[in-house]
Amino acid sequence: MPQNYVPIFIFIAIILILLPLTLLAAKLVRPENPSKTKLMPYECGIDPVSDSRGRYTVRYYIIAILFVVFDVETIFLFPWAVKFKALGLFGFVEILIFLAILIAGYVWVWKKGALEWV
Amino acid sequence: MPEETKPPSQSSPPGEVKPATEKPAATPATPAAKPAAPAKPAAPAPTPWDSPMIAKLKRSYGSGIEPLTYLGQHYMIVDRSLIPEILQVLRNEEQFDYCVDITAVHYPQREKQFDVIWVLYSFPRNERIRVKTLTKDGESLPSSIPLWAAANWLEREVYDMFGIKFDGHPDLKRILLPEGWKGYPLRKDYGILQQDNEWVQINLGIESGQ
Amino acid sequence: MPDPTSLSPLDLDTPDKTFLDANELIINMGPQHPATHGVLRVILRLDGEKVLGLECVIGYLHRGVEKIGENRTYAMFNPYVDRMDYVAAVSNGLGYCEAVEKLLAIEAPPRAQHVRVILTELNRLTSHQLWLGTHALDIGAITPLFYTFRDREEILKIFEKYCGARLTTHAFRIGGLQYETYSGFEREVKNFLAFFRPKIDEYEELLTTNRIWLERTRGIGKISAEDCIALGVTGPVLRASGVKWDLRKAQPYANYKNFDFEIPIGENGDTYDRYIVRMAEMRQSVRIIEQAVDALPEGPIMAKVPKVIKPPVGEVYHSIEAPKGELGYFIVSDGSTQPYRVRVRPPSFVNLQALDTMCRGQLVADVIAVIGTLDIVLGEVDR
Amino acid sequence: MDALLHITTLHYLVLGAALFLLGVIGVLTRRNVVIVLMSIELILNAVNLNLIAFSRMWGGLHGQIFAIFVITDAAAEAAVGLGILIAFFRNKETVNIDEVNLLKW
Amino acid sequence: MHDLIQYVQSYLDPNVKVTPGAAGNMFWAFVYIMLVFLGLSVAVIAMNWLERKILAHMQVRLGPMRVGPHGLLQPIADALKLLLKEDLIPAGADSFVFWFAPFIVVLAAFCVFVVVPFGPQHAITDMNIGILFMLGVSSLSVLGVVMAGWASNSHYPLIGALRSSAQMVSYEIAMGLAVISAILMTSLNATGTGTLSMIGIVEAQKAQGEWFIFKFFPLGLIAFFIFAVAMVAETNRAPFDLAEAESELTAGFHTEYSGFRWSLFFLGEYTAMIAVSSIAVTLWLGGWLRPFPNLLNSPTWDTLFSYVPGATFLFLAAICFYNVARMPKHPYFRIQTMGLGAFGAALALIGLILFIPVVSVRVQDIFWFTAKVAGFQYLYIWYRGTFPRYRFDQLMHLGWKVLLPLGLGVLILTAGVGLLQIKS
Amino acid sequence: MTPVATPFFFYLLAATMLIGGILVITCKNAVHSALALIVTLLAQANIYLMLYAPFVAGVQIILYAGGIMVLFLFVIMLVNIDRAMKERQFNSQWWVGIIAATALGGLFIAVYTKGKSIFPERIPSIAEGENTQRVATLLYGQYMFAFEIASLLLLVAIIGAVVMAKKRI
Repeated sequence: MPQNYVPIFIFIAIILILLPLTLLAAKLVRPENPSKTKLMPYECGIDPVSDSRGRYTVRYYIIAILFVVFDVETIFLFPWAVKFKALGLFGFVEILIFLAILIAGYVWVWKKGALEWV
Repeated sequence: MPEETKPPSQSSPPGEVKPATEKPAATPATPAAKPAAPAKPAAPAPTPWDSPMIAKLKRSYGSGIEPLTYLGQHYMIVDRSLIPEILQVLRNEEQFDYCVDITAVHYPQREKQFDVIWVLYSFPRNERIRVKTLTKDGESLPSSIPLWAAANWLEREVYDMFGIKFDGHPDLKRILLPEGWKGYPLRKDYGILQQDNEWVQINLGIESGQ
Repeated sequence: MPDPTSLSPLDLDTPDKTFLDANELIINMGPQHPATHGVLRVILRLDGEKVLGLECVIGYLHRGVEKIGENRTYAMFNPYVDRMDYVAAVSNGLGYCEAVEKLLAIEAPPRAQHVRVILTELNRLTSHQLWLGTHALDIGAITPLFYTFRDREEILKIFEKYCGARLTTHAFRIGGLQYETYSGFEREVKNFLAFFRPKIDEYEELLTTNRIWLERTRGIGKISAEDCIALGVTGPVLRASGVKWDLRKAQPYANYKNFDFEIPIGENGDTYDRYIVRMAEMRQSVRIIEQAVDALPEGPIMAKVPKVIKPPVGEVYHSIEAPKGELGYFIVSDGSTQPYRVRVRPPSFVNLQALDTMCRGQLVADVIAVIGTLDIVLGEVDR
Repeated sequence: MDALLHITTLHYLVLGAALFLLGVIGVLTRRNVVIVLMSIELILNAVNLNLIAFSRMWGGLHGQIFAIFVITDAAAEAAVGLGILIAFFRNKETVNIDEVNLLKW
Repeated sequence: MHDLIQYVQSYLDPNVKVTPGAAGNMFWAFVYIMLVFLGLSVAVIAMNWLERKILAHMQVRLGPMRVGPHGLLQPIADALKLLLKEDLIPAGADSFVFWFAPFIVVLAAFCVFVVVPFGPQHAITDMNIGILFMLGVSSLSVLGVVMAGWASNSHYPLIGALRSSAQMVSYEIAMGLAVISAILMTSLNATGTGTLSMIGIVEAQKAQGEWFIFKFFPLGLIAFFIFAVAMVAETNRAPFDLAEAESELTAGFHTEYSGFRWSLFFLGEYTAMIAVSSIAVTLWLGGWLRPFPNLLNSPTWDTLFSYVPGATFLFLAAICFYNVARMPKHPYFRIQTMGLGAFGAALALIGLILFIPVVSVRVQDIFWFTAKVAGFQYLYIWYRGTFPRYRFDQLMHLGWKVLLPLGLGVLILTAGVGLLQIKS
Repeated sequence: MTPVATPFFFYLLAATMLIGGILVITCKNAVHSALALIVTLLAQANIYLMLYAPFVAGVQIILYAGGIMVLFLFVIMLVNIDRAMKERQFNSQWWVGIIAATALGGLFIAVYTKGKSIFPERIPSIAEGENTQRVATLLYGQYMFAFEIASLLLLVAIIGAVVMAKKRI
């Protein structure tokens, strides 16, 4: 491992040791007497009607897709930005084409109303 | 019977209470208040009310309506059978576009036990009237939701408190009291103490909460 | 007028059936929820975040006020009415006292009327302040709450000095007032008005032109004047829809006809207009109080009322313009010392009925804003 | 022992192969489509690992460029694959791959 | 042992201008890690207290006053309370994921600080992909949020989790675009090669003689503005605090969390706030550079600015002493008065130490960096005191339809202007 | 930039990856699988760091762990996995799969034992500090067309995914 990345591991290791330790310390001092009512999920004072998992709107998924695609786009822009001056006009045009294609997709998505929340 | 109909006092043994608690609504109990006697015309009495509108209504419905004024407030007692038509006319032709309130009063001694009262207001005329009708226990009235959307909850409350049913109401169920409540509390013969005691016995497992 | 069939209840038994088509979701909000202003329970049927319909479940605070009224004498029931809309207790008392006075065919003396107007309008200010604070809090602005509470305190101090209570004041008696005003009452009220006038600007400065506030309230929870009238909605909500109707002007009671004030109205009937209307109402209230204090007449504070109040047989309906809308009392007397029937026509109860109409097609977050803008008090809804 | 302590390209390749096999097993045996898709991600990652290892071995960066394109591809594949899965789930209300037996639904 | 001494010495040499990580100096890396932990804990505790106090004073109230003088010990009391609170895992919850989710959030928020440059050599490590690492690691907290919401097995947390994760990912794009336009500016130098390293970015600002917020005015400012909005949204703070919109979804994704486990989310949130502020400071506000490094660059100004850290602490101490004088003289308040006095004395001592030239030269970078970050923290509190909350669709609208096109536009314009500059 | 403790980190990360991979394909609960996959991906990012490919490592963290896995988690939340958990986990042809995988594994072993000699044992030194910059030069120079086509791929992905997921389009 190149040496300047090693501190990351030290860092993570310290957190992964410290956090469970504090949780353990908390476990030693805190009271623990759960009851059925206490363990019930919060539903504004009413007994929960149904299992909560798995019936949410698909719009969240569309947001996630758009995010992933545009994330890829930003990732591609990073090396260009770093090399911006050296790549010069040629690189700029290249990026413009790249962005133009993606912006076409963005406009299509906008037009189709996938960006509308409701 | 009279012993059972009395609201149980603190000392009354549970055994005596039981039969009453089974049907609290049906027992013709004597309420704490004095019986409503329509007697003693002491001070100002209602005077007949006359206006162009009343004249028009009188022409169509004749003796079915009895318009009166009391303390400057107008109201009309309408025959039960004329209620749907009268309300319709008031709403559509006489511009009473705002249903202020729907309520009822219980007179257990009468044969027609309930007064049902519509308080109406007209924005264009700036006039407030009351429409009153007498109805028997168990008899249902037409719902006025098609005329005034506001009637929805008001009718539900009347049903909740008096047990008067409204035909054509889309969702006639209790509104303020929980589903499955026994009896209709604003009836004069409603035994609140029996009800309370029963609840205490069932839910707390003790003889009496009083 | 809304289609009556659209008010049909939600079919709560079959949530699964609809899941695949439209991602319908039933969400229960309340009774223990920070934004339902007490113990209102709202069952929302959602498509994603869009409200398809909702059903209010009320009654968690039901205390049977009307039944209590039947078992108390007229004077004994007076303190109970304060407990309905505890935010505007003075208005409740005014309505009740005036209704019984009407039944007795008496009238409170002018000085009493003036003090009543002053206190009622002060109470309207407290009610609107509380509304503003909680409404803004619902929309996420936490600071106005503290500003309004700071200023509300000054009014409550006046109440406390006058009748010893801050919230459930029991300030009025049938036939007039129990207490003469304390010395310095006029001065203190005037001082308060001078202090309060810039405060309204301060509230408005935080919100009225705030971009986020505008986005959150403009066009939200719209209700047309026709729908308002059909649903019996009154008060600022009705006025925000453009209906210039205020009982203080339409059917004046308690000396209001002698005061000069305007009825602020809105145009669009949305949450923002209701906000603007209430803010303007606060300014009008300040105006009324000022006139009333300036013209406070000398004289008795109690009309001739028998020791034992026994109204003649008959029934009367009297209503006043409470901060939330038309507050009506329907009292039936059988000639005894106790009312045979007391019916309260609470503005919040009837206004709450419009929630479904106002929320359809809006988002979940708007339901909160709309509940806030309706300015309901569950104590009054459930009685 | 020295072979174990001296990390060479082969070590990375073996790791990649193991990961690839895990992915293949997942794709071929699991019924849950979501997990099948995740196994495909494992396979892609195994490939990436090889590419990077070779890139390091030859001292060029072409392997890294390929890895970036593979990751791009993985993003596109996940987006469309999961989109199909959602459409499928909406119609069949299941995520079992055994039920995917119609071209049109 | 000798090695250790050498290790220690190697870094104390004032000529060393490299971070311990890059130098391979694991001892000093460890010391720095510990210092970062300590500093972050103090910062979070201070944030907790300051947020309440500042918010309270904005809202015409006093805030905590009971625990310690002016509530100074309130955060500690809170921590104790949370430690002693019952910690429930709701029935039906996925206990492993429930247990693990807060870790992800805390880890993601903390790991960012591995590359935060407090000074030219005051960073745990410097890496070639610094900003990429920061963005990547901070985006991992989305996973923790989603998992916390899912594991709770309850409606409100799940909706809260979906909402806040959708919000976080939406603003990440705009954030990335704004970052790229800053990176682009770093490449406008003699070699034509920019950098992703955090230290390199600040050095580039130093070399180009202006903070990137002022570069290509107003393009740098707009990019900074986009980032500043996105970072508030990213950390789920007002006016974008939908995730924990109290009035709508009670507490969002951590509704079911209680006790110490909940406090981990709290810790993560505040650390993330500091982390994104650090990114903003590094990219646009010149990192550790003191104000006007180029306009006022005579040695006199240098010495003058080197007094500012000490003076600041002395000023804080003076506030403390003033309040000691204002404390009620009743014996009941004696301990509180003494405590406040001691706190002031400690601040004054720190201030005096900071006046020593040797110390001040080494520390003033850290001071300026921290001061800039603290300014952002104040903004966070101010937003919370002023703004109503956005609605979810408005938030999405802002992210996808306003900030994203704006970010793209700014990026392309910056590139265009940069090209013109190269040509001329 | 000198490497330190390479075998230790390699075995640590390799073990993490393999355990993660095994958990991905064996967990009943898809969320647990996703969690395991995230751990695998992060460990792999660190392996990229070891191989002096920091830019790819960054891409791996941002895109894979922070992007694609969020997508997976969202989908898991949208589809009801509780039922899938109660059902049989492996399909009816699982033994075919195992056999195929074993055969493939055998093939790999054969290739590696045979081809060990063709791998040169040299460790070239790449200036790690210039990694991103060099990637940029290659990406926008030699791989220009691939780069532009990648944007087309993304365009297709957006359109395809939105069409698939959105019902009323």
